[in-house]
Amino acid sequence: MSIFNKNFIAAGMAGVFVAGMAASAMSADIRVGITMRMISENGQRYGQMVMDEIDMINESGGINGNMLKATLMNDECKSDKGVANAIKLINQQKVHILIGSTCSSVSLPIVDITEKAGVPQIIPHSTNDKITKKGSAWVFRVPVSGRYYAGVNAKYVGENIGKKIAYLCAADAASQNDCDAMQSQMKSQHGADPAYVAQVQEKEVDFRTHMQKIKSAGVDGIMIAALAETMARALTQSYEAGIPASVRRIGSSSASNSPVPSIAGDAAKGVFFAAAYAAADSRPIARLFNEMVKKRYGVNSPDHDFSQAYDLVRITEIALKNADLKLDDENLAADRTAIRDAIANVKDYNGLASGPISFCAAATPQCRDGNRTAVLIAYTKGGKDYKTEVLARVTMPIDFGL
Amino acid sequence: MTAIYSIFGRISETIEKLAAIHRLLPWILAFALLLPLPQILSALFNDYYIYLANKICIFILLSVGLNIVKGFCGQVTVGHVGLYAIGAVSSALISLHFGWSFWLAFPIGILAAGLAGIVVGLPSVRLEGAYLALATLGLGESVRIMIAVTPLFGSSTGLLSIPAPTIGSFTFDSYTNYYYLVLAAAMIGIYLSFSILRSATGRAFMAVREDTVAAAVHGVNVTKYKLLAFVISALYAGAAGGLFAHMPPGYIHHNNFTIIEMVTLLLMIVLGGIGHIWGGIIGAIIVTIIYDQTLEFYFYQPLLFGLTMVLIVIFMPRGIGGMIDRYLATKKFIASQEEKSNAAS
Amino acid sequence: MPLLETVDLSKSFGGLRAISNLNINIEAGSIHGLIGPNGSGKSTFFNLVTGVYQPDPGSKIIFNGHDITKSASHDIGALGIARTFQLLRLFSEMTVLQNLMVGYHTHVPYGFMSTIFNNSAVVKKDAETKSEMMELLELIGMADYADMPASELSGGQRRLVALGRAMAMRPKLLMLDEPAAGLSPVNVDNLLSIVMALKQRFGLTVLIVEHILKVVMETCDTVTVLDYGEKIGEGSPDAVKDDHAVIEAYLGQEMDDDEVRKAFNS
Amino acid sequence: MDFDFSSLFAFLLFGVTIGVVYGIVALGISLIYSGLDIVHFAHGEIYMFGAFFGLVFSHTMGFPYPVALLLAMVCAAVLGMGIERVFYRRLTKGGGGYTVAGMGMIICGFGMSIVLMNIAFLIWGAAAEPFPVDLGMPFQLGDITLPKSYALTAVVAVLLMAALHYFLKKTKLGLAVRAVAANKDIAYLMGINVPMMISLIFGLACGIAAAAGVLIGPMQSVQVEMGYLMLLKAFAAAVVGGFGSLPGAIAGGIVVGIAENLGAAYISPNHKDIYAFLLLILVLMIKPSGLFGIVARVKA
Repeated sequence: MSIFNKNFIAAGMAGVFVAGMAASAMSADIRVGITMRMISENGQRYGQMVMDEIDMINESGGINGNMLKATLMNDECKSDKGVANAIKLINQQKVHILIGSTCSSVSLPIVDITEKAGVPQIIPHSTNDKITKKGSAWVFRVPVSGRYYAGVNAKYVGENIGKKIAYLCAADAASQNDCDAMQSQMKSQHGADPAYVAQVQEKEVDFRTHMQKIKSAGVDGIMIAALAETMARALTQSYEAGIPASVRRIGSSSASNSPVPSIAGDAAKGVFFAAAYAAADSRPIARLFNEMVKKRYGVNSPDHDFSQAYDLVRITEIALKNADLKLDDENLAADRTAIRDAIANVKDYNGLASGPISFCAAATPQCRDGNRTAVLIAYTKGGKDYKTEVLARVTMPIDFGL
Repeated sequence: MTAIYSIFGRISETIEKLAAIHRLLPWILAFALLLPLPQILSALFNDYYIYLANKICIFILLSVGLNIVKGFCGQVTVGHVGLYAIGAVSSALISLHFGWSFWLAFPIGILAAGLAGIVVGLPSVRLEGAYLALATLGLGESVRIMIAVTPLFGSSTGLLSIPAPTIGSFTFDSYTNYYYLVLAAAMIGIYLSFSILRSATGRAFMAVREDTVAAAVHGVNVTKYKLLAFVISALYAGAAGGLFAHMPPGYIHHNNFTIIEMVTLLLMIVLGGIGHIWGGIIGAIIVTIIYDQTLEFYFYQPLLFGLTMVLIVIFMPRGIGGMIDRYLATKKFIASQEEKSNAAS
Repeated sequence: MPLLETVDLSKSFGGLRAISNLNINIEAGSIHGLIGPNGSGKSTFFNLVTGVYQPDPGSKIIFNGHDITKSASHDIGALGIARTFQLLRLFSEMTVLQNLMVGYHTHVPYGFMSTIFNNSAVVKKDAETKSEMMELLELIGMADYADMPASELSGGQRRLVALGRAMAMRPKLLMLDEPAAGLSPVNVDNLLSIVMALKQRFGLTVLIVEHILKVVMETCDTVTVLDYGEKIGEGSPDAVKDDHAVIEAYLGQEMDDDEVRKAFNS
Repeated sequence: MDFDFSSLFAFLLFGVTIGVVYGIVALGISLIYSGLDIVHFAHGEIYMFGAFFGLVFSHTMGFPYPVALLLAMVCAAVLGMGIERVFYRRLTKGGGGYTVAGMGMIICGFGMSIVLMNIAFLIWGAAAEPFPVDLGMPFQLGDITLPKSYALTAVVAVLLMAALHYFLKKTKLGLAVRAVAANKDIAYLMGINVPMMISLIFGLACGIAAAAGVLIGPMQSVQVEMGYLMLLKAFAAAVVGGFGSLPGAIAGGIVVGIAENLGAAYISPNHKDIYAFLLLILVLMIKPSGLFGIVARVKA
């Protein structure tokens, strides 16, 4: 099984950027609802990016002459708020499509809401497996599912680092999922049991006890699965505890978020992780994107949550263009169905994501986890002006991890 | 302002008149009046407000319960969300793992919360004021952490797909249908709180709040009533938790039970009137509505809430309920004085 | 047989002995006075009898044939001992009527469960209690203030409410802790006549702690004098008045007979 | 896991070093409690503000670390005094003197904590800020590496406690503070400026909290949400050491720190935060005067 086929994709996106057709005679608004976690600075930027991109679509004439009307709401990564937002957007704003959410624990209940209401939901950031395993026909995931990340990570770790791995897992949905999947992948791919496992609070600040134990366990690598700031603290403390750099630090997918290198500083050097997008990507579209994010939001190397937010808007744009929309009150349900089917028809979208994104009609994870390409990235330099390198790029088999 | 006051005065007079005919009459009437609310809301606004009505009913259960232990019995507890969480998780677990129906899981969840209420209440036997606040804060937060780190209780992903209650072929799976359930629960909860608080039990609670020594000397078993208040409020919290867990989309997560939720609850009873029989109800309705209306100011909203709380405690310690009471009492007093002077002249 | 009997009653706070080996018998139907200078242990005695403090080992308190030495306050209250407090300790946020209804607590004819399952009976019985309490308020002349919060009453009215609250317990023994403190002479007379009326009507036994000696001398059948937690004299008011030890303890030695007489009658 | 003494020693050391920080925050909480009868539920946010002040002074303005520490303490003290003066004083006076039964003050403290947290959020945002301070190479104790920042924390904690002790026991102002703590009415009659002393107590306590914030910055980075958990741990520390006792606060902090580290090491790492709460509840239930029994008065 050669999953390391290193297919560097350099396809342009010119077609995607072509402006929409001339405005049709009758124009109405396509309503877009967005609920995202906007309590962190980057969280706010992701939301802003979605809004900005939608504005730009409108400025260039909208979609088939129809303007997009977006409503952005904050769910603070709390499921009850996310649910309230989704219901409000669906019933009050009568949105045609719902974008959200950032956190897996918020996306999970919203899947049920959109399924019942019959509203297409497209997920920008959540990686938890269960989101698509629920079997809703209305949900689409732009990021890479956690199951793929684990496979890539485990393969690389087992072959290049070693089999004695310690795990520190934070108690948020994405990290927990990454951590569990990684452990089961290490078991199934390499027959390796974890050398040390500890679950810590979502915002744990003191890891020294764990680090001391890991140090005396003499491991080959440490997997730290946590949200960015927690991970950064753990990384710093792993060096403070005197665990040498020869023990590789493996991050969960949130390691790509910029707070990790900027808070951890030198401790971020050598950390590697799987993500959907590498800022070190050499494709022209990636270079352009990096430039744009830097200019607009002042972020040096955008993490994959930026690229996913961007890809999401582009995919939505394509789908909305292809959908036959009436955009009046009587046809709301029909329009929603049309948009859903149009998203399901998006095939081989080549954007910022490291591989093509394709959806299909069946309500299965195979169809709805559209992005299967993970890229392995390592930090070569920490601090505010961090640098990354791409170790490998892998497209996983569609059934992997099910 | 006076208009609002007099409306409340009118309402309370009408209620008293109705209650004179039959004590359940006002309740039945209120229930009948509130029953078509989803249809009205749907027609006037949209279905989102039905969801909000559901939320309000659940919050009423929570804040009425909290008001009993805190406002009436004077026990400073800040662990109420922990009990709410216990009710939610146990009810959800029973229907998820054993496949039992809501009608079995829900009472068991309430009972579990009630038992936990005894545990939370035990410190109150020895501790008062700030110490009790610390102990209950610790207990409440421990519950949340236990849920957050135990895979059985949902851990990081939360508990998914908790089934909606059914009666025969009727399923409470839409917010309109679920509203009938939570409305009934909230009405029963309010009714029970009224009967408890207006009986000897309620007077004993207040006596314990005012002066434990004097209460004991006058025959009130202080320990028993403190524990009773905790257990009653825990039962309320458990009921609210169970209803929250089974409410569509049937999902609970440990971050629904944080200190922020506790502060919101506190705001409800403080705003509504701590120790006022209507306090929890008024507070739950107003806070939920204001909360929804200020959603757009998400960065300033918590600031607004915190500041409101501080200012109310300082300038309006009896809350809205207390203000209305004072107005009604003044009016009554003026009327009686006028009567007297009329009789004299 | 005395209604209340204490045997070797002692209480120490740390090293300080507030009450030591006190033997007091209070006969049923009597009015018993308890006097003594400040810090002589009068209030401590009250607190021991009503279970607010636990007495030292070896003490014994017997009320109406029951050993109540280790009983909890609320049980003692249920047996029929009612008391007032020096600082009143009214339930100030509650109305006057509610204060009295708390006093009636031990006689409430329904349990907690019936408040939930049989509310109509509760409402009916509460209405009965209410009218009973209103009668009591009439007796003490506070019926007009029934719905007023206790915190808004004047000092004299508050004393009456405290008395009413104690009477609502339907006690056998009523213990009054300085009932006349801070009252004007007119109010004192009023209060005493109310107490006497209540005693007659309900067949009470009354124990009074009082600083105003006139009150004690005029109303009591028996007077016990305490000093430093010990009994230094007991007998009829007249006997006590002439007891030299009492006068010394109470007033110091330098007073002549005239001054003593003045002090006891003013 | 095999038992070895080197690890045990390491866990104890970790417990002590983090426990001292709990202790410093608890010191302020105890000071406010013994002086004003207030349990200050917004103290965690003062600590967080202190950390941000330190960050601003040391990184944005470029002051040396010790200077930034002092400046942050002063700023937090001023902030604390302002809050006390504007909000709490009305409440404590309205409640009849400075003894408050609790409810209003506790709710007000909660509200204040939300307010402060969101003000900080609006100023500095939610992202964690790194607070790197170069103190040189870490100490090497056999197998254990101990960064100097931890040692510095312990030193500052001891210094703070000693200074506070000296201030309260040996200076005239300290005597006035103690008089106010003992009885406000009598202190007032003796000609002590009670309101000013109360401001002083509050300011001192807030300054101390800020010191803890600046000290922990380099270890854990600075974040808007850092106050809440610290507050809970500091409460546990204060209660374990005996609420209102100053040496007890530091000792209690160390006990809490050791308990949670040993618990995480030998019982279950998942429940690390619960151990502090368990200790808090156990102590409250069994011996509310604290483990060391230093405190004479327990006010319930």
